[in-house]
Amino acid sequence: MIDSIIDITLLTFLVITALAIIRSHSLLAVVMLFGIFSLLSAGVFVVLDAVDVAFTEAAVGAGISTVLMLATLALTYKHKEEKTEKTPIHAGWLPLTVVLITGSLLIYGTSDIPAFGDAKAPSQTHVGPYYLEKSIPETGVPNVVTAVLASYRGFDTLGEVTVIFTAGVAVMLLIGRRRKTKPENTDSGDDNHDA
Amino acid sequence: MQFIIDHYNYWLVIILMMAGFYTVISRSNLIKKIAGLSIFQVSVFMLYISIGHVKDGAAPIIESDVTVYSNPLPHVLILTAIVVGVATTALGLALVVRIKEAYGTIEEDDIHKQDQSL
Amino acid sequence: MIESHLSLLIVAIPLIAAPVVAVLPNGRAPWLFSTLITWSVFYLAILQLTNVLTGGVVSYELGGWAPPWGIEYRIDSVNALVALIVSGIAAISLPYALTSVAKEIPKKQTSLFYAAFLLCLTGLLGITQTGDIFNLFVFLEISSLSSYALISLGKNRRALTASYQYLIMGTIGATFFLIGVGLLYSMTGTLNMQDLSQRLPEIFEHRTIHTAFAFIMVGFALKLAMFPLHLWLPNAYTYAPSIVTIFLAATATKVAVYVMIRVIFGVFSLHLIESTPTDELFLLLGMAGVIAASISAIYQTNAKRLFAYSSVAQIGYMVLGIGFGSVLGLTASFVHIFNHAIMKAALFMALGAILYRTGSNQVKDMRGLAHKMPWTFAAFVIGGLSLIGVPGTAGFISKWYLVLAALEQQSWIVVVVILTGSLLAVAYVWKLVEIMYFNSGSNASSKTSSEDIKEAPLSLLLPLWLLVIANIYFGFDTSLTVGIAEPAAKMLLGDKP
Amino acid sequence: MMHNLILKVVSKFLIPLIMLFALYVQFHGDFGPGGGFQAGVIFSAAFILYTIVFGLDAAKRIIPPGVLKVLASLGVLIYAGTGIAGLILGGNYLEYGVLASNKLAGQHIGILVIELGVGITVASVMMIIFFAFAERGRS
Amino acid sequence: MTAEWAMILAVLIPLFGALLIAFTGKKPNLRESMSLLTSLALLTTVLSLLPTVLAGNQPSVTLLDIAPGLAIKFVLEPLGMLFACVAALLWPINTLYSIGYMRGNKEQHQTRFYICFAIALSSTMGIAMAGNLLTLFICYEVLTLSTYPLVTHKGDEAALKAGRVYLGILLSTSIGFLLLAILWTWYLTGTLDFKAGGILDGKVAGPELIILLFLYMYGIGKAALMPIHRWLPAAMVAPTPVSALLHAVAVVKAGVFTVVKIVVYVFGLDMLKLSAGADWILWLAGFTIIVASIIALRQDNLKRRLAYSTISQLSYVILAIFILAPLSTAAAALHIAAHAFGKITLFFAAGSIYTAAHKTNISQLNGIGYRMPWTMTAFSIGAISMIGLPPTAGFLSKWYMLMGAFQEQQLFAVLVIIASTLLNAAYFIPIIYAAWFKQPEQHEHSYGEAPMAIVFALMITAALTLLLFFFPDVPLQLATSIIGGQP
Repeated sequence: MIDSIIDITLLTFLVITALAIIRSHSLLAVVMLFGIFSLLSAGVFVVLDAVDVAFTEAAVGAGISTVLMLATLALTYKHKEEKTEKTPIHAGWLPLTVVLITGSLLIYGTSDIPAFGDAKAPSQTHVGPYYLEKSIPETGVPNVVTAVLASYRGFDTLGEVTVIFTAGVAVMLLIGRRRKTKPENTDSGDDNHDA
Repeated sequence: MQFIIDHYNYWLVIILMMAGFYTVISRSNLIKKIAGLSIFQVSVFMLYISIGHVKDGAAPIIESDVTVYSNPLPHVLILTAIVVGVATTALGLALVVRIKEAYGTIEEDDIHKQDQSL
Repeated sequence: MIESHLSLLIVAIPLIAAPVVAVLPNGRAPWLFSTLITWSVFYLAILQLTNVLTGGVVSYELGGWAPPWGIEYRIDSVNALVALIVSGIAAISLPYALTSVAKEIPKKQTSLFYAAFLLCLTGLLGITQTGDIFNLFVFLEISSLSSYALISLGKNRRALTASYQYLIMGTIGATFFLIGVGLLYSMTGTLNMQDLSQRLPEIFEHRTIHTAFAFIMVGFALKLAMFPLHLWLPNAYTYAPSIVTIFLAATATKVAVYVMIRVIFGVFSLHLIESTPTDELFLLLGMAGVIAASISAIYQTNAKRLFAYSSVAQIGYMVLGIGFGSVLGLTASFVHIFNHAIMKAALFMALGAILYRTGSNQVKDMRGLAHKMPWTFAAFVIGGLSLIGVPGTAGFISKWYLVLAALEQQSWIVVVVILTGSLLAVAYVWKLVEIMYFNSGSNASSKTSSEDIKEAPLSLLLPLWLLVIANIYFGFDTSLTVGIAEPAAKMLLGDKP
Repeated sequence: MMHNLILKVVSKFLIPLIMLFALYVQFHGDFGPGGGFQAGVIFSAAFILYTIVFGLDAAKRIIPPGVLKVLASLGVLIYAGTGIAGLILGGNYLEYGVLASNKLAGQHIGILVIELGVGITVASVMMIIFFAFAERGRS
Repeated sequence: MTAEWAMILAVLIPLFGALLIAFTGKKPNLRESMSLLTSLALLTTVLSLLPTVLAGNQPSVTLLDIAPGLAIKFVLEPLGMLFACVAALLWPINTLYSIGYMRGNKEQHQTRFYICFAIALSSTMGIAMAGNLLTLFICYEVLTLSTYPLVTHKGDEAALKAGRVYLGILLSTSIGFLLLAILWTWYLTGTLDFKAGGILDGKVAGPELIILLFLYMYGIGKAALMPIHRWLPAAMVAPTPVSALLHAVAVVKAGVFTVVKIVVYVFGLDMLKLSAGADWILWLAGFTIIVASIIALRQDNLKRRLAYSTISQLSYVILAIFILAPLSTAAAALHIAAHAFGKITLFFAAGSIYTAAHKTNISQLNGIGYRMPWTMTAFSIGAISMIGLPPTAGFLSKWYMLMGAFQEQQLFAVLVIIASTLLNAAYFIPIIYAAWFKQPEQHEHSYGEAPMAIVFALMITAALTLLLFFFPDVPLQLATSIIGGQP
């Protein structure tokens, strides 16, 4: 019970933060709020017994991502100029409708999903329990998450490392060395944008 | 009432998702788009973790005196997904920096104007 | 040893090669190394296909853990064929790359460029090979991230915005896919496609399943630029470096189509499609895509963008094939996946050669090129004819099966749309052919009127012509395309006629 | 900021601790939360802190970007290589059981090694990215 | 050499010739002789096949199977033999003529010209010997594409426009209609092979039949049935040898040939006769004949008048075939040959006038007969054949047509033939009259006959037009054996 109360509180704070992010025009505030958002979600993960995830989210979301965003802000705005976003010119109703449709579809979709925390849900009875039982005898690793991550689904993790490596390569390609001469746009400049 | 207890978590998570999704597709500022994208993803992670949650379950680290654990699989998937997320964010931000250098702005509308005026 | 681990090696080899290439010194070494890699992968892919055709479905347990607990590679004739296409295109575009990249990519970046290229290949092959739906997501992201980087390397600054746009769209798509997978997991508790397909039927009525299906479909519709979610594609293809456009246009969208087919028929089933209005929707969007994209192709002033729109139209044909949900329809889709890969690769190679010589892909700058670059021009014409679907070319075979599938369903409107699409293709292909063929109005803008434009170098012409010949060859010998596609389609539909 | 003595002293004092913690997370992943990825992030965090306090050049003197690139590749290769080792020893790809005489020991070795690979790649890539952004900042 | 090999050679020789021409492109004399040699080689090959077919057997060869039941396949039956002979016979003559013409007018890109010409001939052979609809369709499209560079030979704005019309109509009709019709046929019958008595017999009826027939008739744009005839006048921008190719040797002939072939071997005369779903084409053909003739009447440009004459002459063939009588079918086949000889003569003459006297309009031809006696004699013969008077080939085919029409009591057809004959006379006689009996204007620059090659070529074709009248046995036998022997 106490869990779910904390859970609700955290989620409510998250919603507030998210709305604040949408509303605020100061990018600095947006980035800071984003950091808070990540920390809060890490909290949610803890409440939902996902300690590893919480740990990672805290380190990555609140840590790396936020730092990177701050760095980008520093790079894209001059030192003194106040970092605010412009309000988009195009009408806001289209995105809103898209979001509302998607959201309602999700609500509809989750309306007969197994109850939250239900121990008899298929997800808890099919593959999951196997790991809990077999982790120790088969891999000897008490932290089942590590066991699955590194061994049962080790190939996913290899993929994950490759993704990180790809990101490294990509960033080196993009902003790896000193600023080059501005790219010219002689060729194919005047294209019409009809779809 | 029971229905609400069973689903409130999903609903709140969905609201979060949509908040992020909305930020991505409605904003003009490239950095804020990225932030929205991350929020969208993190909320989806919460969806997974909620699916894996078992009532009064413990973190899936085997100990002698615990019987009920939460499902470890979603945790694993999300660990991977988080990494993918940060990778995307880094790449996106790098692109933003380059766009700023090339266009002198990071507002989508202004960029569009420049491309049209060519 | 090779034999038993074939399916894995096809992905592992480029994966391991990528970090090696990344640390190689800039210059020719990275190119040479990656060329060898892609060729060996291509060879393995051929081996794999023959194995599957003779020995039937191959299952490989990664980490030695039996599915559904471990990740499984599950190879049947369908993904064996797609793997062949992807690796084949990679193998043929790398020889082309040497010259083209040297011109379009700064020398300092070559090693990283080829690393990214190999990573993209790894991702696409991983998607193709895997039988685990979350593993699919991971490799999807590998291919996506690398292609964002590759596209952003275009000379024009708009390559950056194109890449950013693609990044946003692609990530949204991937996240939608993730949501769908999560919902599926919540209902079934498994991620293995085989396992899913067995556990899904009894819970088809659940709203959650329908929603999951919808999200996965939308996610991949974004990835394969299915009309009307195609807006990222034209910019991406137009401003990416030639070699990247060649590779992505020929492979990326194809793999996405494959995944869509796999998910629809391999994970869910025809039953779900027919119980929902999905098939009608696919036919509708397919037709809309063919017509709308073809028409906007006609009005493009940039040849690359023109063919980008044509790609969207061609994807429409594949979607139509899916929409029929019949053996003939799927056969048509598979055949077109293959044929479109070789024809689009050829066309973009021709454009790449022109860009190499004239420094422009603007239509107006191509006036009279036929007389300066006759071989490139000839290749271009044949590729264009294949795109139109003129008999004697691979494109004709695709059209043949598509129309047959439509006739089978007695859906005349689709027949009309397909043929109209061909006619529109005549319009936009011939628009270019004319301007290149007729020297009239020697007021041709600066670049091409200058006399110093020579025929493209052999290193560009050879791969180009190899593909052109393939286009003609597969217009007559369909034992590889149809011969594989038809049984594959039957298998996916559970021998449903 | 470069002349803020307290900061320097504190961080001089702090950074080793953070790195120690990183190592702990790296190798304690089997028993508690954590593992290669988190460790890598923390390790890089330590370095980022160092960079912020002592400046980019100082940081680069300790780990030149070239080295980072090699390390990033190395991590992936360690991981993928473990898989190949599995192949050579007659198992499937990434099948750790065959790495040692008995299955459990093999699993232990395997997990340890690949977690190391993860840690190295993550740490070095994070630093690469941060350096890239910082580098862009000057000039 | 077996008949099968001869058939394959008939397709390959022109292609090989094209290569030779390409390699010898730098030396005009060598190039032209190559082209001439190739054409003669082809002629001998085709003629070597004649006895086999006259003996009543139909050699067939399958090159490759594209898909189960879908093959690239050649079968040589009498009708195809006739067409092949006509084309192969006229090519050398046309080449001879081209040499004179292209040199006489100092045309550009002659190598390309001869290469495309050879490829066109190769695909024509393919059409003539096609064993199924697919093969025919492929060759049909190759013919269209290979003639495009010929039509746009001049490469100026006008040529570009003409090329657009030419390709636009031919390609879009063939892809939009013909391909669909073929696919439909495949879907209905599961085969595309040409079979005596038709493959669609009993497979299709009622409105479906009419739609299918429509698709075929308008899918074959080369038959220039109104209103999709516009490409033919448009293509007049091309040099005269090309016009000859289009009008006599290959293109339009391929069109009507395909029509006849499809009616006889895909639908089957009997089925069409029973299900009166084909009458509307009879009317359409009649309409085309009359209207085209009337338009021709009002053209002053000689080549344009000839072009419209061709349109009406083509519809003769369609009319004849859709009378659906054995006799008229034979007449249709015969008319393909007859018209070919006559029309090529006329175009050669027109070209010869243009080359020698640089005249293009009929109003300028007064008294030209004395300046260019050979040319104008040939012209007159051709014209008479067009009108259908003895002693020319045209009479023969028209005669059989009429008989067939009477046999079937197709009064409409009879009327159309008679009326059009008068119209033909109305637009040809004046030319002949002006040429021979009117006085030339004064103060006119003097000119004589056209170059030797040209005159020689057109004399041969004129002679052929006459010969066909006196010795009709071989073509007649071929024509009649299409519909099973009876006269």
